[in-house]
Amino acid sequence: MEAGTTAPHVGHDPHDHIHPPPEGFIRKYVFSLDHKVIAFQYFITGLLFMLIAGSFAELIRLQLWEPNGAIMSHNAYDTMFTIHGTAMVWLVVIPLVTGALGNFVMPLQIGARDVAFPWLNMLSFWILPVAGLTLFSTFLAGGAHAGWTEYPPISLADGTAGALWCAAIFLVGISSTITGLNFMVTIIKMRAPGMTWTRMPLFIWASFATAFMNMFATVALSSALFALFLEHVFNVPFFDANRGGSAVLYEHMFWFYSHPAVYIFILPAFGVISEILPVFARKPIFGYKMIAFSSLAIAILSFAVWAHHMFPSGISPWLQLTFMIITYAIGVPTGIKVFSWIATLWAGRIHFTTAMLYAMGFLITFTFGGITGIFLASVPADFHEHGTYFVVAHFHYVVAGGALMGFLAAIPYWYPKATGRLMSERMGRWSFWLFFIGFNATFFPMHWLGLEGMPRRYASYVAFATGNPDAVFWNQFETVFSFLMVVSIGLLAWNMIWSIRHGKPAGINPWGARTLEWTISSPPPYYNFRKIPIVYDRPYDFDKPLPYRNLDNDIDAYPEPSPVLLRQEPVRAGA
Amino acid sequence: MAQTTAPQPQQIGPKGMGPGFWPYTIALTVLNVIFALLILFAPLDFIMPGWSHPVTDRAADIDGLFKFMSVFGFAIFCYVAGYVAYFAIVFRRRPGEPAGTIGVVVHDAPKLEFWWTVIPSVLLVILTGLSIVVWYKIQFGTGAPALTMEVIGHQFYFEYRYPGLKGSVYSQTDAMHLPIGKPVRILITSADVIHQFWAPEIRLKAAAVPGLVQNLNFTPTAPGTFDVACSEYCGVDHSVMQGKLVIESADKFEKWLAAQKQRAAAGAHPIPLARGNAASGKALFAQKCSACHAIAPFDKKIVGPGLAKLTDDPQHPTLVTGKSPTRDHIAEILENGYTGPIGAMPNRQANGLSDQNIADLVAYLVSLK
Amino acid sequence: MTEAQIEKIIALLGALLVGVTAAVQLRNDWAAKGLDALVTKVLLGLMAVGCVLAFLAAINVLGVHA
Amino acid sequence: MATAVATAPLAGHEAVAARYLEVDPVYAETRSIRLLGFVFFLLSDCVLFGAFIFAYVYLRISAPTWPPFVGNHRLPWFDTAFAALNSIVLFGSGVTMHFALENWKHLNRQKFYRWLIATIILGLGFLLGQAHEWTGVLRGGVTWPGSTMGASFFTLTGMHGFHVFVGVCYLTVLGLQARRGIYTGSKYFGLTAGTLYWHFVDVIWVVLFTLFYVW
Repeated sequence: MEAGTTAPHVGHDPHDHIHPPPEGFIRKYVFSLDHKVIAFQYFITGLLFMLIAGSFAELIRLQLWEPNGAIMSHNAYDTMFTIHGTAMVWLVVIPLVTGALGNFVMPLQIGARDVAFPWLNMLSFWILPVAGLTLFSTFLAGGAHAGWTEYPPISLADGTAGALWCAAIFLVGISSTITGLNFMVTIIKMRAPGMTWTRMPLFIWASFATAFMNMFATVALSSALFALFLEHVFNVPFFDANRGGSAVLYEHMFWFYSHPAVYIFILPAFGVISEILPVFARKPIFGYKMIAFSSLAIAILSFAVWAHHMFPSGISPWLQLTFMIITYAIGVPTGIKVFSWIATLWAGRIHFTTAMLYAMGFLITFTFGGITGIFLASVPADFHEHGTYFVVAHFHYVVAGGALMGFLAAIPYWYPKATGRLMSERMGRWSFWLFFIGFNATFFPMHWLGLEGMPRRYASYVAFATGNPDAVFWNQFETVFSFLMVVSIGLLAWNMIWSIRHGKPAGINPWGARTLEWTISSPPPYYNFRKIPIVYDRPYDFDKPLPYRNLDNDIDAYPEPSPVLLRQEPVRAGA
Repeated sequence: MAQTTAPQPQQIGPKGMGPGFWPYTIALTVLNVIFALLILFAPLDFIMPGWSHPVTDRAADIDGLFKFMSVFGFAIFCYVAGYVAYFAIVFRRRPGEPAGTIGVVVHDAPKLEFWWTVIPSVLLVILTGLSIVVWYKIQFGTGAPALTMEVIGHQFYFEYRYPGLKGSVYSQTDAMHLPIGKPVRILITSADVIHQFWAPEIRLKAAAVPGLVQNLNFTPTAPGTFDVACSEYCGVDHSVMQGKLVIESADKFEKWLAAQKQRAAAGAHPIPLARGNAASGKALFAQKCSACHAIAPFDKKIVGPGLAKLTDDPQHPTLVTGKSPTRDHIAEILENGYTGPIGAMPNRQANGLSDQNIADLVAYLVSLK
Repeated sequence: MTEAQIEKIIALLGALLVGVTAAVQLRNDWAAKGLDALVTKVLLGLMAVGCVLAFLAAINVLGVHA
Repeated sequence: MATAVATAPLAGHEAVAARYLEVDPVYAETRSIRLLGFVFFLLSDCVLFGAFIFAYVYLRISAPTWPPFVGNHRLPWFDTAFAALNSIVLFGSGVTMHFALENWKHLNRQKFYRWLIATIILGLGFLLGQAHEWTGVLRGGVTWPGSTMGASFFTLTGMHGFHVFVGVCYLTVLGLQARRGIYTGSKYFGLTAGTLYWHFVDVIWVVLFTLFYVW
């Protein structure tokens, strides 16, 4: 009550009411209601799952060292790619981009003290480790084999493991739905006074579109998996052709979620890029409204394109035509975003921080993934490319080169806010280049392997290698370079651990950024904002003073990157 | 609360678009034109050595579409990556620049935005139009088929059925044959799980979905022997679910079909089960059956059920076909294969079993107590 | 009178009563503002439609009648 | 009698609205947040039903005959007459719940409890009716694992029945909470949410009734 009364136009009392931080280890770090702590929980959990799913990826690559399968049985290989895909999609990327990043950044950027329903937020985090354990417990039941899409009827052969798989992903679906709902309400209702829709930072626009999809699409996934679970356990014939069911029905139900899912991955990354580019190019984002509205357009259109995953899978020709056209249409808003980002770079004063390197790497790899998406969206071309390594290459460019790269850009960018220390720029540059080179060298050759005829999910490719002897070379090439990504992620992890103790103190605003989270201390206090700030413009006008009133701290009206950064020195231990 | 005052930042910007912008743009454009000419007029297998030669009329259409898409795709990527790299170099912050400098403040350029929305849209409309043309040809463009054949996916082989041929042709033992110059319709379905029929050289693929018949229509144009692969995950041996496709002249095709008919007519004779040898059956089991079956109780499944105590386990008769598992019944499954609630098993042609092999296996299986 | 006929007559009368009441409530609440009032109006309206459907089913216009 | 409640000159909508908006701004703000969250929850619940309705429509349209054959036996249609009766029970409970909330808003506690109990009884009546309906359907040879018709019918009506059951429990708890004095004349968000949930359950049934009995 005490501080807020002095400020004019603060609005009403609830904004001045600050809860005391919780006491005790359990309330503080385990069952915490604080969005920042929950974000760290998501982050650590996601990274642990990434360790497992990533090591499966390396096992997959090692298996493909020889055409005949170098290290494991076909059965084991099938489990590897199934769990790799499942875990990467639902236990790594979605928790990281919505759970960790969204939870940490979103309430800070809209000037809120927490999300709308902190208790639900805690619940949706704690569902995740349970779901993860359930997923990995499929190994005890013989393993799930049918790929991350888990198409029946083949997935029904997995028995208990398949049912457990459904249960695990059903739980993740519940968790995502709750998060989406929570974020929707938070963004609609809890923005700081004066932050109108067109004054929101672009990350918030992206989070809003993501939350919208999370809330609606994920329930469809849960339904599909519920139906599959019923078929597993109670033999209910939704998908069994012998009793009138249809395997194609599952594909519809599954992709109705899983196409929006790829936008759930990528939109937060779009948001991150839209934040990082203007800060390090030191100029306003180009085409704010176009970027913001194209996020929404993508979110809405993404519900109407799912069947492009099913062109050869048994849908009528007229459906193929319709979905091809809508899929092409979604290329337009995506293109607008990319062009606007490039225009943001034009005539900037570009600082090559680690975050900026990742953001620019994102522009290149994501654009490439988007273009191969155009190839796959065309029905005739898809008839050739479907089910091959071309598809594998495409979605790794979009998910790893897009969503993950965006997330990797976000880590060095918001790390100082989260911990109060800057990460080592030198290690950061190394980890960027290792990742960028390793990533492209691993996935780029997959394009032509796929076009030449290498189908995906093959534990051995003897017949293909007989016809295309260079396939062995390229697979070994990919395997070697895929380990660069491992080194890069390891270095990143080490950088994060090292910098907690040895990183340079970050101060309130090391990057000279202008969104609200950079006006409070690093790490943010429990209540985020002692006084809720008032917003009277967009955060991107570098030539104008900061558009906020009522800030907690004394900060420059024209924030600049800290001198540490301007010299771009390698950060030394103990500095 | 009160923000400390700092001097207003100074904008640093280039004259025009930036040093060397237009020559660079022209260079990118020239690169694009060269690429476009190369890809439109050179054969694809010249650019990509492993690119398989199209052997049907539809495959050629798809390759044409692919070339156009490559031109557009390369152009977009070339400009995006090209300008990212160029701006990164030209507009980098120079060392020693005063602290407060910022880039040029531009929020919008409606004209530019209009064009970069319209041009990609037009490109996409063109690509959609081209795709629709090829799509139409694929779906409706092939005339009345001179040959209609069926492909049935099984775990883990393709079964081919030809009109007038009483038996089937199996992908493990024999190739699929198609005649040159005749419109073909391939009907595709599955007996168990979802498979996908694909030969890279014909470019088209279709999922074999249980309970659903899909079709592919085209006219083969060039001879040769090509790989057929299953491209939808279908189980443990998905990656060895391979076959061969032989495209040959209509005469040769007719000869091949006649030979198949003769072979089918000569088949069908009783198998001498009494002459079975359990010892060679055991060796054969290890070689042909042990990938899917263990010598274990019935419910210890690998792909198929465990086969210990085949004749005295009470679970067997109820779960298989209601018959008590006699020698004849085991032989029948080995001969015809099995498709049902507990899975699917290939038949003798698919497994490559001779009469004597079957007799040996039966002798071995009934000897397991 | 068969069981089905009795059921239909009760359904018919019930549909009239409930449908009319729902419609009246809808009219009364028409001026109410706020998200909850909006959602209530939509849901009440759909429920009135449901009553119409049940009514039509009860007089054998809709549905399959053995 | 029934319509007299809402038209009674207790207070207009404006007065009701003003009571919670102006008395306590903190409550007004948290209420609007919780209300939006609850409406979003109902919307996402729609998607759950929507997915299964899609499955049902897909299976029905792609089936060669409807009702389908199981072996040589063609499954019977569902019994429209009883379903119409049972629907009216559920719709009636929606109206009674509406009256209950209106009475609460207009500070008429006794009538609130009466209408709430009527709602709970009608809800339980609907569940009993569903149990009767299920036995009839099972007797007709339509089983859950037996056919797509049974699969979609039992899954969808089962999900809906579960929602009704949860709703009955929810309303009971709300009644008990109201007795303990948790809600006041200006702070009764729980009751609003319960009413919305109950209306939602009714409306889902409108769709299911149309799909299974009218189509």
